[in-house]
Amino acid sequence: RPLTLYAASSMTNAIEEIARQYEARYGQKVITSFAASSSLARQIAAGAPADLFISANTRWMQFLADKKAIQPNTNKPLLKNRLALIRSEYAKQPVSLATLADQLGDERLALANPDHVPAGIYARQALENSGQWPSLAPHLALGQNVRATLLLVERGEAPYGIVYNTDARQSTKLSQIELIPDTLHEPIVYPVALLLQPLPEAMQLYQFLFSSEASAIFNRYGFQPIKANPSHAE
Amino acid sequence: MTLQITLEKQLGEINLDIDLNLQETGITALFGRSGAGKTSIINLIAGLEKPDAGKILIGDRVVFDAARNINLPPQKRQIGYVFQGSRLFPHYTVKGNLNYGRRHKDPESLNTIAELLGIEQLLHRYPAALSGGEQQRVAIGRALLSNPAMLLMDEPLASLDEPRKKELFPYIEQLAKEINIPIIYVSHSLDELLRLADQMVLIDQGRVIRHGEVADIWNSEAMLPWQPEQDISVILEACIREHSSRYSMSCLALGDRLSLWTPFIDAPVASRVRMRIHARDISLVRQPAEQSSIRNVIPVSVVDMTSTDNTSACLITLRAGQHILKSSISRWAAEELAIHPGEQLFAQIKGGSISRNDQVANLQPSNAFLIAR
Amino acid sequence: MTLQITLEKQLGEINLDIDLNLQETGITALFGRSGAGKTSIINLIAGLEKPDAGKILIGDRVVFDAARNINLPPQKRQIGYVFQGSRLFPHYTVKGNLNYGRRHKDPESLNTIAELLGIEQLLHRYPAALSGGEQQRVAIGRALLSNPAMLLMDEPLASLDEPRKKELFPYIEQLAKEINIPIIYVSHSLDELLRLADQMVLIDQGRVIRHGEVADIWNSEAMLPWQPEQDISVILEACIREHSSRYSMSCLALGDRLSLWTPFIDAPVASRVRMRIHARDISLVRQPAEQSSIRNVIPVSVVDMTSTDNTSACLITLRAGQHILKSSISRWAAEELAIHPGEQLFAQIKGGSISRNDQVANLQPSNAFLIAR
Amino acid sequence: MLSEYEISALLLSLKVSGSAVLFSLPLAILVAWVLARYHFPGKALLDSLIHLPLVLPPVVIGYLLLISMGRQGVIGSRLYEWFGVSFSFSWQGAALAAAIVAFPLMVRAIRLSLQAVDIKLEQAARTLGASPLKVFFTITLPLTVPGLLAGTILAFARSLGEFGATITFVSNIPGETRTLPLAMFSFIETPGAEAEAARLCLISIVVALAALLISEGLTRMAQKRLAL
Amino acid sequence: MLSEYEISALLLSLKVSGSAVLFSLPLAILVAWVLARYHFPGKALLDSLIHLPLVLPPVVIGYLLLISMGRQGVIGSRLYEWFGVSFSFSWQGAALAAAIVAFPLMVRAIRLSLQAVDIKLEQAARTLGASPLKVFFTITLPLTVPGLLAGTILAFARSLGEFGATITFVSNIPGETRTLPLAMFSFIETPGAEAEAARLCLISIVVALAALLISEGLTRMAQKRLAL
Ligand SMILES: Nc1ncnc2c1ncn2[C@@H]1O[C@H](COP(=O)(O)OP(=O)(O)OP(=O)(O)O)[C@@H](O)[C@H]1O
Ligand SMILES: Nc1ncnc2c1ncn2[C@@H]1O[C@H](COP(=O)(O)OP(=O)(O)OP(=O)(O)O)[C@@H](O)[C@H]1O
Ligand code: MOO
Ligand SMILES: [Mg+2]
Ligand SMILES: [Mg+2]
Repeated sequence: RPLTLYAASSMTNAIEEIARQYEARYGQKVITSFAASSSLARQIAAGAPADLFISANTRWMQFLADKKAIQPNTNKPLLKNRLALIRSEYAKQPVSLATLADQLGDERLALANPDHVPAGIYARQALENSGQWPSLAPHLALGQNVRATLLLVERGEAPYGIVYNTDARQSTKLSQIELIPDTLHEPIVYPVALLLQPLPEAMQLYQFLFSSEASAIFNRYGFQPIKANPSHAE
Repeated sequence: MTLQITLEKQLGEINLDIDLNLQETGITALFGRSGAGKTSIINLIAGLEKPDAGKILIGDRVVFDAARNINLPPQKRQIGYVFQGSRLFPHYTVKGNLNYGRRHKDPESLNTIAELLGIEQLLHRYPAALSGGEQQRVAIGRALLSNPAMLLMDEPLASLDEPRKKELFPYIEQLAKEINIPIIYVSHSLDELLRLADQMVLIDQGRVIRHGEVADIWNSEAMLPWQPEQDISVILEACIREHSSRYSMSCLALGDRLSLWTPFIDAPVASRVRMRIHARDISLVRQPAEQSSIRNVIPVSVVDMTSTDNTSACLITLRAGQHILKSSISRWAAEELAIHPGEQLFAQIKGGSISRNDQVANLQPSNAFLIAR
Repeated sequence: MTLQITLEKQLGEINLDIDLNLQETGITALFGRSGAGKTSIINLIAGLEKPDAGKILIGDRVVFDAARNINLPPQKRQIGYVFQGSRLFPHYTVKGNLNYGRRHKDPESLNTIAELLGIEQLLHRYPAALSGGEQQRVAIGRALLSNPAMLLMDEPLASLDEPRKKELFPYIEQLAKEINIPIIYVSHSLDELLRLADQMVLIDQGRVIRHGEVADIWNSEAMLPWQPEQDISVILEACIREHSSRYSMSCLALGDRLSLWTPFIDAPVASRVRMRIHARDISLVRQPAEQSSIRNVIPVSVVDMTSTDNTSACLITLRAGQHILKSSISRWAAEELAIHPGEQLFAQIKGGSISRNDQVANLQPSNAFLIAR
Repeated sequence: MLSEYEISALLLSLKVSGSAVLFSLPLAILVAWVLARYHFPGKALLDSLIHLPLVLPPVVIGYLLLISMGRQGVIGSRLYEWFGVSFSFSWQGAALAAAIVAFPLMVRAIRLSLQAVDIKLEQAARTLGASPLKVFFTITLPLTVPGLLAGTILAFARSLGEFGATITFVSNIPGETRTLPLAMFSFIETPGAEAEAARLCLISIVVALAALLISEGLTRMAQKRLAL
Repeated sequence: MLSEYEISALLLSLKVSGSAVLFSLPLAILVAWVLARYHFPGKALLDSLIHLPLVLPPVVIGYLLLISMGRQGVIGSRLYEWFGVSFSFSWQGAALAAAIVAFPLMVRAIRLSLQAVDIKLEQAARTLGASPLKVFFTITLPLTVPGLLAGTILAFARSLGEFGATITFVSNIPGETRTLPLAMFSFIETPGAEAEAARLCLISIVVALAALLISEGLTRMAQKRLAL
């Protein structure tokens, strides 16, 4: 049977490309399934037939580790990402994190839901650490995921938003993308892990994810691959 | 009030082609077989259907004119319509139904009509809690209270069973007496026709066959198809000469010295009544029997006689004064008595055989009476 | 085949409490007012409703017994049921409907029944394309073809208009003649009763009032409420003495030397027929008129006379041979003739006034004839 | 018993679903009427269009709403310019999304009920002098009440459960657009918050059951009244 | 004209929705029958329970399905143990999700239609010797055809659009569970892929329209045949 890779939906494009590369290289089919990290994690806990899982945050990976649904020693950070403050085409004034609260006025700041969406959780940390959270909190529009949040800004519903840099870079409808200093929040880490009973070839794909070929692709989509030595993961 | 109708309409295979000019008040019966087009005609008058061509005038109001592209909607035609089923509104009380078509909801006219129709006790019930006959009376009241210039009734009794019909009959008779707007009454019941109608229009295959006084049309050959052999009858119209209160009988004047005794008719002397006499109820004798229970023995002359070979009956047309009578006797008797046209005989008409049912509406515009029952 | 019914059932306000023992083949009429419980009784027999208590035996099969907790479902009772509306299955053709209840679908019996009912031409149509009368004939055929041990018919003609009724009548008469299973026929029409039934059961308020021969019950006072004053009649059962082919008449033997001439009856000499004679069609004389069109002048003795004050009529009960007749004459005539009980008179009965409609089913088990029309 | 958070979500859900149903009812009646009574070219197409919200995933509907009715949307921008009306991030937007998603169910139920109204009663009313409008409001509509109730409750239930279109169109704003399903979603997405999600789920179910039972009762009353 | 990807999603959607409808039809008929013909204590509750999938957000339904019918689920594990049947992450699971979400719509339409069948015809069939089962299959069911068609098509349309329960229950696996809405979602999630999403949206609409039009035609045929 082919390999099955579950990945957070914010990685769709990059993972698809890497899967195709892998197929070409090793002649083995890879099935990819994209959904919210939460859905995927719950499905894996319920016995989903996946071999590898890439989560958009460490929380859901930890959830699986607690349930003993992954091989703990294969749980490695794969990528890092950055947050970006974005401005809609429809918003005239350039914006910066420092002046965000003032510039917002009656408008709303689009944010992924900080209750559960990783991007939202990181964004809240950044805003708290920059001291703006209290004044911004009543002016938020919360998306169910990063993509929905980006959409709100793209359509001009909200003039500004905070999303992953990777998503922001793929959009053509933004007039400004300003990276938020990664000192303001925990590192944004995408961990990967093998599940309990993967196909033998799963390790090969696991290692391929850390290869320079894959890194190049990740880079192209704005992710920052973490150079770890996957061979340690036995 | 006149009603002028010139209409054409294709109804499935039947082509309705009507040219009618009703000058009359009172009840005009539309009579004809099932499928003749009766309902269609009154639907066209009411505006519920649209003619293909033609013109409809009610009084001097043009309600439809194909040439001038006039087609008043039903609610502008001021026509009351009592449908075959009662079509009461199930979500209104009787009172609500009665009030539906009224502009001025004064209580007097409501009470008058409710009394006329015997529905005073029912005003606060819902239609579902009424019997079929009560429903139909409410429907009539509802139509009347909408203050129509003309009333259309489409077999208002047809959906009712026999006892229910009997119950409703008097109300309609009463109605015709007290309401003075023209009524068009659709029916294919001979009984209703005789008791209610002043004028009649005979419809067949979408065309008007006859139109005129009920008695004239009844006694014409156009009505023969509706009168089975054993049911042939004539309609007499005559004035009441005297009453015998002792025997509960009344005497009709058929001619100067010709009288016909009938069960008591509750109408003043001199009023004109209509009466149906079945051919089978008239027997013929050369000499009156001396002591007979038959009250009416009238000298008549034979006008005509017809018989068909494979039946036992022979139909004799007789003249009594200005009136025509018909007698159905056996061929055997006809031969034995050697009856021939021109001959003078005596007709025996059983007084009791003129049933109350056969005494029908007064024809005078005065609307002076109606048989009580 | 016998049918024994002992039943109790509460129906709204009416308590159905029936104890019936039908021994007969032929048609038994259940007769009574609307709401008397007729439909309920046959629904209980068919198993469509469940009695509160009691027992039903068809032949020797117990189909219901409250005490022994037996309650056969309708499909096990082998009872054919013709409903008031035809209840044809709209998604089957006529043939499909006819075949629905058959186990052995042999074409012969289908064709026989289809011919009997005149529906051979309709086999491939759907019910929606049939007239009301045709639908009802198919429904009858369908019930017959399910090979029932007994046939129930609930006012099979009631939903039809007059011409449709006329069309269906002969088929049902034919049926009673050719099918030899017992038929229970619900009706509140006097006409149907007279023409079709051998036995009758009079139901009122959920109880059996009378049960027996049609003629016996008809002539009893139990039937008076159904006979309006002008419609009082007696039923005679008599044998045919001779025919006159020349005059298309038949002679009935009322007694040794007593004869009654009627329009031709299409049945062999000596067969027994039933005949309805209206009281209004009998007049009385002391001496027969010499030259009269009335064929039947019969010596009678006065048995009884009744009259009410506010009507003109007087009802005289007469004896002619073993037969009882009734005559309705005016009070005036009765007084003038000074009629009193015990007296000998002559009754004049117009031959032509005994309409064909009034000559009804043969009563002999031989089922030898039925009036053709 | 209920936390403030739950009460807020519940009240909002009731407001959103209630308005969705109330405001779409007149249009649903109109559309159902047209479909029930008239034949015209393109009728099948209109009928199908009305069913579209049933066929499309709610997220797509939310997306389409955003494009058309959003602040920069084709229609939404005009509405804002001309009338100052904006659905953005407001409970009205949530109601709009709910109304659209529930619309086909509402129309279908009302249409069936309208088709069952006896046209003969309407004709009778016309001959009694009633204008078509009076006929509609005094005869047709009252006789459609059972269908209206059924359609309304069906639509209400569907609105209560609406999630995808709402969150996509008007996002998740506490007190403004965070209805029961959106609150539920947040908990489901949070590891270990199953209990809170279950509580909200239960609240939803109780509300829906209550609504269904009430409508059953009302329908039975209406039918009894009409003796149908 | 259509890409391989689109064709695969389309065929899968048809397979999933088709099976969902076909397999839930008998149960829907049974439930509709019980609701239409019997009165029993708790009937209102059963009726309400059947409406639940309408009220709950699909994501919640998917979550409940995962918990109960997943391979580790209360019911799912038994099913797998005893019959070797598993809904997990297979198109059968997607069909199950679709069936559950569409069930209330199907039951409602069939129930209405069953209520309209004249019990007198069934009585007539009984007196002709037909067992209750024969009556049901030869009289009741054929006369319910218009309602069955309506219910089926409504359920099919709803199944076609099902997203939340599916992705939560059986994930988003190409060729196995990635139906049209899930494929659409993937594109919507991908920045700049609006055109592809729109194409899929159009395909969905065309399929649904076709299904609706076909059912209209069939219904009209059935009604004509029955002369209703
Ligand atoms: N809309 C229509 N389309 C086609 N045929 C029609 C239409 N309306 C009526 N007809 C036909 O026209 C004829 C006349 O119908 P109508 O109802 O006027 O008859 P009627 O005289 O009232 O009969 P009845 O006494 O049975 O009520 C019938 O043959 C009927 O089938
Ligand atoms: N299920 C029932 N519940 C309550 N009352 C009933 C029920 N069925 C019949 N009845 C009542 O029982 C009485 C007898 O009804 P049934 O239908 O047997 O009368 P019927 O003699 O057939 O009358 P018709 O000649 O009008 O057909 C009526 O008063 C009716 O209202
Ligand atoms: O892909 Mo995520 O887990 O919704 O940001
Ligand atoms: Mg008519
Ligand atoms: Mg009955």
